[in-house]
Amino acid sequence: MTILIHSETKMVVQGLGRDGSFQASKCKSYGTPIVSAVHPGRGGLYFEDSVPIFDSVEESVDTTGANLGLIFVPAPFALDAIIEQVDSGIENIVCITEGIPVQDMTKVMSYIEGKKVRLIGPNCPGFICPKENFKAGIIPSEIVSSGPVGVVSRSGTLTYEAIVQLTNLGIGQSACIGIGGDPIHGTSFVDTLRMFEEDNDTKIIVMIGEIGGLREQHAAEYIKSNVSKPVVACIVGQTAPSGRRMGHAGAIVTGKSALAQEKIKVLKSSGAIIAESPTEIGYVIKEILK
Amino acid sequence: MTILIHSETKMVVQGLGRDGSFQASKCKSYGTPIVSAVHPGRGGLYFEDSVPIFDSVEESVDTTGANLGLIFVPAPFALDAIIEQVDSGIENIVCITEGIPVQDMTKVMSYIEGKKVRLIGPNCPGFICPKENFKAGIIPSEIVSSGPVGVVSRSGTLTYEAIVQLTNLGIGQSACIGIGGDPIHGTSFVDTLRMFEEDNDTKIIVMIGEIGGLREQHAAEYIKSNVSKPVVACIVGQTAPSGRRMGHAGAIVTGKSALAQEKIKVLKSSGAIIAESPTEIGYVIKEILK
Amino acid sequence: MQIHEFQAKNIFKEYGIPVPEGEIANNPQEAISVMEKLNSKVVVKAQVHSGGRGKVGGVKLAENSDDVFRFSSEMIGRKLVTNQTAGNGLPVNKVLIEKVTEIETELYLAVTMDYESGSPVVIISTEGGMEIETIAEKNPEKILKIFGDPLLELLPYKIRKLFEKLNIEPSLYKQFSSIILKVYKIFVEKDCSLIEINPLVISNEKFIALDAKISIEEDALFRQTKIQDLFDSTQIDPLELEALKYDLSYVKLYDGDVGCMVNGAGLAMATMDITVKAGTKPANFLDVGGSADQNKIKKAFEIITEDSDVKVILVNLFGGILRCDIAAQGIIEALKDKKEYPSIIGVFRGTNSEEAKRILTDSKIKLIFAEDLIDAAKKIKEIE
Amino acid sequence: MQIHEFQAKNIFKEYGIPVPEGEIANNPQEAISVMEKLNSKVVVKAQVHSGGRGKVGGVKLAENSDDVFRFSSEMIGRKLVTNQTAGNGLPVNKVLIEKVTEIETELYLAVTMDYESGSPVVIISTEGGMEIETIAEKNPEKILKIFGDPLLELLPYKIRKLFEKLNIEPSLYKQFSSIILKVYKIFVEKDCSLIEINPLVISNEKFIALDAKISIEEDALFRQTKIQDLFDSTQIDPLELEALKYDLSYVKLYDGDVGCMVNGAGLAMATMDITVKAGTKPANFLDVGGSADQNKIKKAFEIITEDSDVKVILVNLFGGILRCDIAAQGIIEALKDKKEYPSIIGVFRGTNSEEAKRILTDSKIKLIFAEDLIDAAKKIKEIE
Repeated sequence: MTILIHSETKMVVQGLGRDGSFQASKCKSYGTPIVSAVHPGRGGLYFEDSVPIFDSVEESVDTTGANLGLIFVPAPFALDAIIEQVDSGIENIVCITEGIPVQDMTKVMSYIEGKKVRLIGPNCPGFICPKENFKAGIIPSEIVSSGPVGVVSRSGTLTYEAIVQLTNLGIGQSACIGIGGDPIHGTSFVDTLRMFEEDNDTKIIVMIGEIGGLREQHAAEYIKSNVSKPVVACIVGQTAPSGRRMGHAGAIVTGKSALAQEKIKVLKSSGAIIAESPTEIGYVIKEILK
Repeated sequence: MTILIHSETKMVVQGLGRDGSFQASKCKSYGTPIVSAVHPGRGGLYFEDSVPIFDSVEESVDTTGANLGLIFVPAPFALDAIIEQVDSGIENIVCITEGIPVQDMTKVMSYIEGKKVRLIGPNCPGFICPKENFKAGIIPSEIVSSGPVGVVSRSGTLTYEAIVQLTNLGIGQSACIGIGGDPIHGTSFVDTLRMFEEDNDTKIIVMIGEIGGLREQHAAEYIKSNVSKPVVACIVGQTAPSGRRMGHAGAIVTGKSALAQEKIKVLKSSGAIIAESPTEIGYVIKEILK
Repeated sequence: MQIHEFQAKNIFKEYGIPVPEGEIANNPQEAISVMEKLNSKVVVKAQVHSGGRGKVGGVKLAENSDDVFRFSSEMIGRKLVTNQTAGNGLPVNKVLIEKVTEIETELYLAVTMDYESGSPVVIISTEGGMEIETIAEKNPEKILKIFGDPLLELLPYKIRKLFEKLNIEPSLYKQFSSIILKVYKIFVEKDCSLIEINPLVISNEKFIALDAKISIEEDALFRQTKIQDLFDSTQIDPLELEALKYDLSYVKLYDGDVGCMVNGAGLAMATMDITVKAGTKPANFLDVGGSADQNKIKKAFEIITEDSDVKVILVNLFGGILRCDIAAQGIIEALKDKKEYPSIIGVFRGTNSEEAKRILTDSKIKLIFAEDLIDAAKKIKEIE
Repeated sequence: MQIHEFQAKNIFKEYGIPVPEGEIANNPQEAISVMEKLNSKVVVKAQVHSGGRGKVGGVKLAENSDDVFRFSSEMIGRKLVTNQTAGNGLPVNKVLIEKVTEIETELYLAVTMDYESGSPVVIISTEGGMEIETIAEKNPEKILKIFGDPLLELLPYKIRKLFEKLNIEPSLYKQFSSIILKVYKIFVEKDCSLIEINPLVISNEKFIALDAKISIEEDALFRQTKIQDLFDSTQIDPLELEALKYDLSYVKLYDGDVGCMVNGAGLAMATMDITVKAGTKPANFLDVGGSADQNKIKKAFEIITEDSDVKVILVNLFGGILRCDIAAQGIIEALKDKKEYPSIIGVFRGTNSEEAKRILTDSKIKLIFAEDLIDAAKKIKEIE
């Protein structure tokens, strides 16, 4: 088993709207053990004729033993959903939802501080473990393949870009995880690096960062003293102007340290191998694996 | 060393108003190591010519290494003071203040949950350890004497009543602690029983409870399965009418379990020895010690 | 601190919680005008700080203006004695005149502080209109609860869970959730100790708060300045009112005759217990507090002596910050101009207690000293 | 979302934060009436969504009505270009006329979200009137910070600590603390991303907010309905405004000529980077989002083609929920009635990408396909 899951991991999907249903279906057909879904008002019904739907997470956990939650509920209700999952004892929560108000996320983060719970996201594509055919999120399973590379990224489609390159070059992935584009978020680069470092299936790590914040700097510090495996890092947004938000709420240059160049510099000095552009990630990895 | 203190315990007193100054002075003359005081606007001055006063708890901790806080600030500012102490890393906090709004206390309790901090009170007389000449609070040192009895109570003057009886009968105390009369409070009977059970200097425990809440019930459960030392328990408020608050915000009969008789019943069945009235505590203890 | 139903309903309106149309009336004439304005059958509700009004004629249905005149005449100016009032009942100074509401479903809704969890708790029951204590005893399974978190707003998922157990038309969820959130908000923002809506009814697919009870936590009144103005001194025993002014913790007990004056709540309770052990009954609980001065002691002692029920006075002071000699001066002051007063038994211990005894002995006050509470109990018995 | 200074000051007033006496004027005549009403020398302040107005004539002191007429005439109807505006500057539609304030002390005060700690942070500096970036560079030690807690109100002890470092008259503490608490309250209650008062001045022993800037977090606008009404579309680039309507994440860049249309923010940034690597410059950032439909793609493509700076268009789509064939239809729709348009390079991968290529090939649109971003970069070079 690779990171984040174990043989007893059972997923509950919360929020069966258009995207939620579509993506849950994809996760299920990929092989993910979805034991239940939660959608208020649809309790008693079944998702795809086989997965029981509950009105509340608590009922779902009590009845099906779900221990990993995947959240698709719209932004205005996301704080409620995340805390409902925390209060119900879910230990790993993946929140795909985009556009959650920052203050809601600061409350969530303060609330879970000290509690035994891991939040991935929000505004992220979730994660996928090809070897175990386990997918909690929206990363297209068609592009992944099983292998030694752990991929972590702040972005969604950009991650796919990297995965496609790897797969096309015949290089598989141990796990791919998107930690999300919001400035206030759960699992960090550092958390993921730690997991990949400890994971036997992962031999090499790809980290795709971007402008804004200090996440990459924290990662660099961690890599320097704690990561023995090779890390290939790439930072996008080198051409983004200062003070304008590049889509992701977290992708905004607000000071020197938020610049791509600055991040590349510290990552380089931490021992990470820099891929100048995401288009080069595959080739850099191939070179290392030679 | 008995409960709550160790050889490196250093006290900071916060709030040098009329009562705070008076009581801090009493603690000091009793022998308590008061290393600093906090009173905004008086930073740089000295309390009783020797104890440095700081404007903030943080400065006080940084400069003097204080690790036990005694709070006398008025109720409207008590939440602020307690959290200031918590944020400054004080590990044991005694809050004497009476009349703190319940909602402020619920916030404080939620805030410290999971943090490495112990709060005693509020609305309590604090504690005194006769053998170590250590007093953090307002229990008159004139009435205590060193010996084998650990005293814990929800009340102030009633505790003194019990202490005087013991001292007059030649029976000393290992420590006396008042956990306070408010319904939302820090250290509980159970916490104190645990400390007394673990403390070598304590041979016998006196527990003075009152009407209202379920604290004595929790204590009874704990006594039953975890306390090997004799516990002499007394409950006051047997004659209090239902629905009226007897001074202490927590001393109000709101249901059957809040009644004195009910509490006496469960304590009795837990193995505690019941003193029918606080006036009998001394004699009951004397009998046991024979 | 309690406030009146109409005041609570005004707060409800401010927060957008639906209440029946209505207005307050200070006399029967006003009651008639309100009824005319409402142009409907009305309910006349006596405004006193007590529940259980319905059973004792404090709530009446008026079909016409004759009714409304008669009922409000009967209520205003009288005292209402309910199963919740102590002593001689509470005076009715105003009546609330409200449009009659058709009731489809009755619920009980309350928010209070749960001391065990340290969180506000929302309590709901489908047995609206009944007293919650009765439901708790007979149908405890019909009482549903959700707990707030002191550091977070009340989360919708908890309200949804509650709603699902109530068997109410799903289309009413939005209204329901909005009312719960608003009641909870009032509870938090106004530092309440209790908000009770009994019954909360459904009428023509709309939730309406038919009754409203709000109690504010005394310790938080300092920051609830608007609520302070709603204080109605007529709803409080005059002696308790006097005690309140002097920040004395005093509770009048209506079936005893031993007046107690003590410092410290625990010791005060113990003192009451002792009087009962002595075969008598306490006339009050009175805690003068940890650091009472001479004036406060004087006032406290006056309150006890003014209570005509009191036949014996038991003073039990344990000097700490409070100095016994100062307290003795306060007692002497209180009795200065009194020719007659009940027998007094005094226990003085701690700071300056000897001095206190000397001062009292030197004064001409008749006071029997006791060594401690046991001794005091003995001496009470001797007197009675 | 930004709002105007006068709107921010209205919110300040609502919360009890002192601001100079003043009123808004839509034309020079109104400006004169306001000055007459204020009966004082005034400051005329151009209302645009930008700081740095003072240095470019957007803030002027008027001694008399001639001045006020002249200054407001000069400002209203013109565009103001500051060091913070992009493109051709921002139109001035209103001026704020305020009584002149005597300044004793100038402070800088801001509340914003600190992403590192995940808490709101209060920033203060004694270097009021200067831009915070400049202070941060030259005198970082003069910037003081305290952090809030997302689950608690801002605690007084933190404000006290801040105040003690400022060397301000202790008698002003109460005012200071009240202003900090109120600004913090606005920040929390209005879901702000930034509140800036620069300068916050002391004048005759009173704190006054001379300037006011409030930005609201876009993601929270759905629950800030009152703030939504303050939106001023004239202060936004027309293309960005158009994008906003269709919920497209679009940023106009003023020095490039390669229009980019991408799905996903990270991939969009990478696409921009690639255009630079190819020796050109992006004309925009544009993320159509994860699940754009045909209409949204059409609109996005129209926005790019409407930008006269754009010489080449680079489309980079990675089909997921988004289907490439649907996107292709959107592009075709957008170009349907256009005779001339820039060269287009298209990278289509993922869901239904082959179908997309077929559809586009079948259409009469001139579009060069590229295999991936590297290939696309090569082809951009070839074109330019």
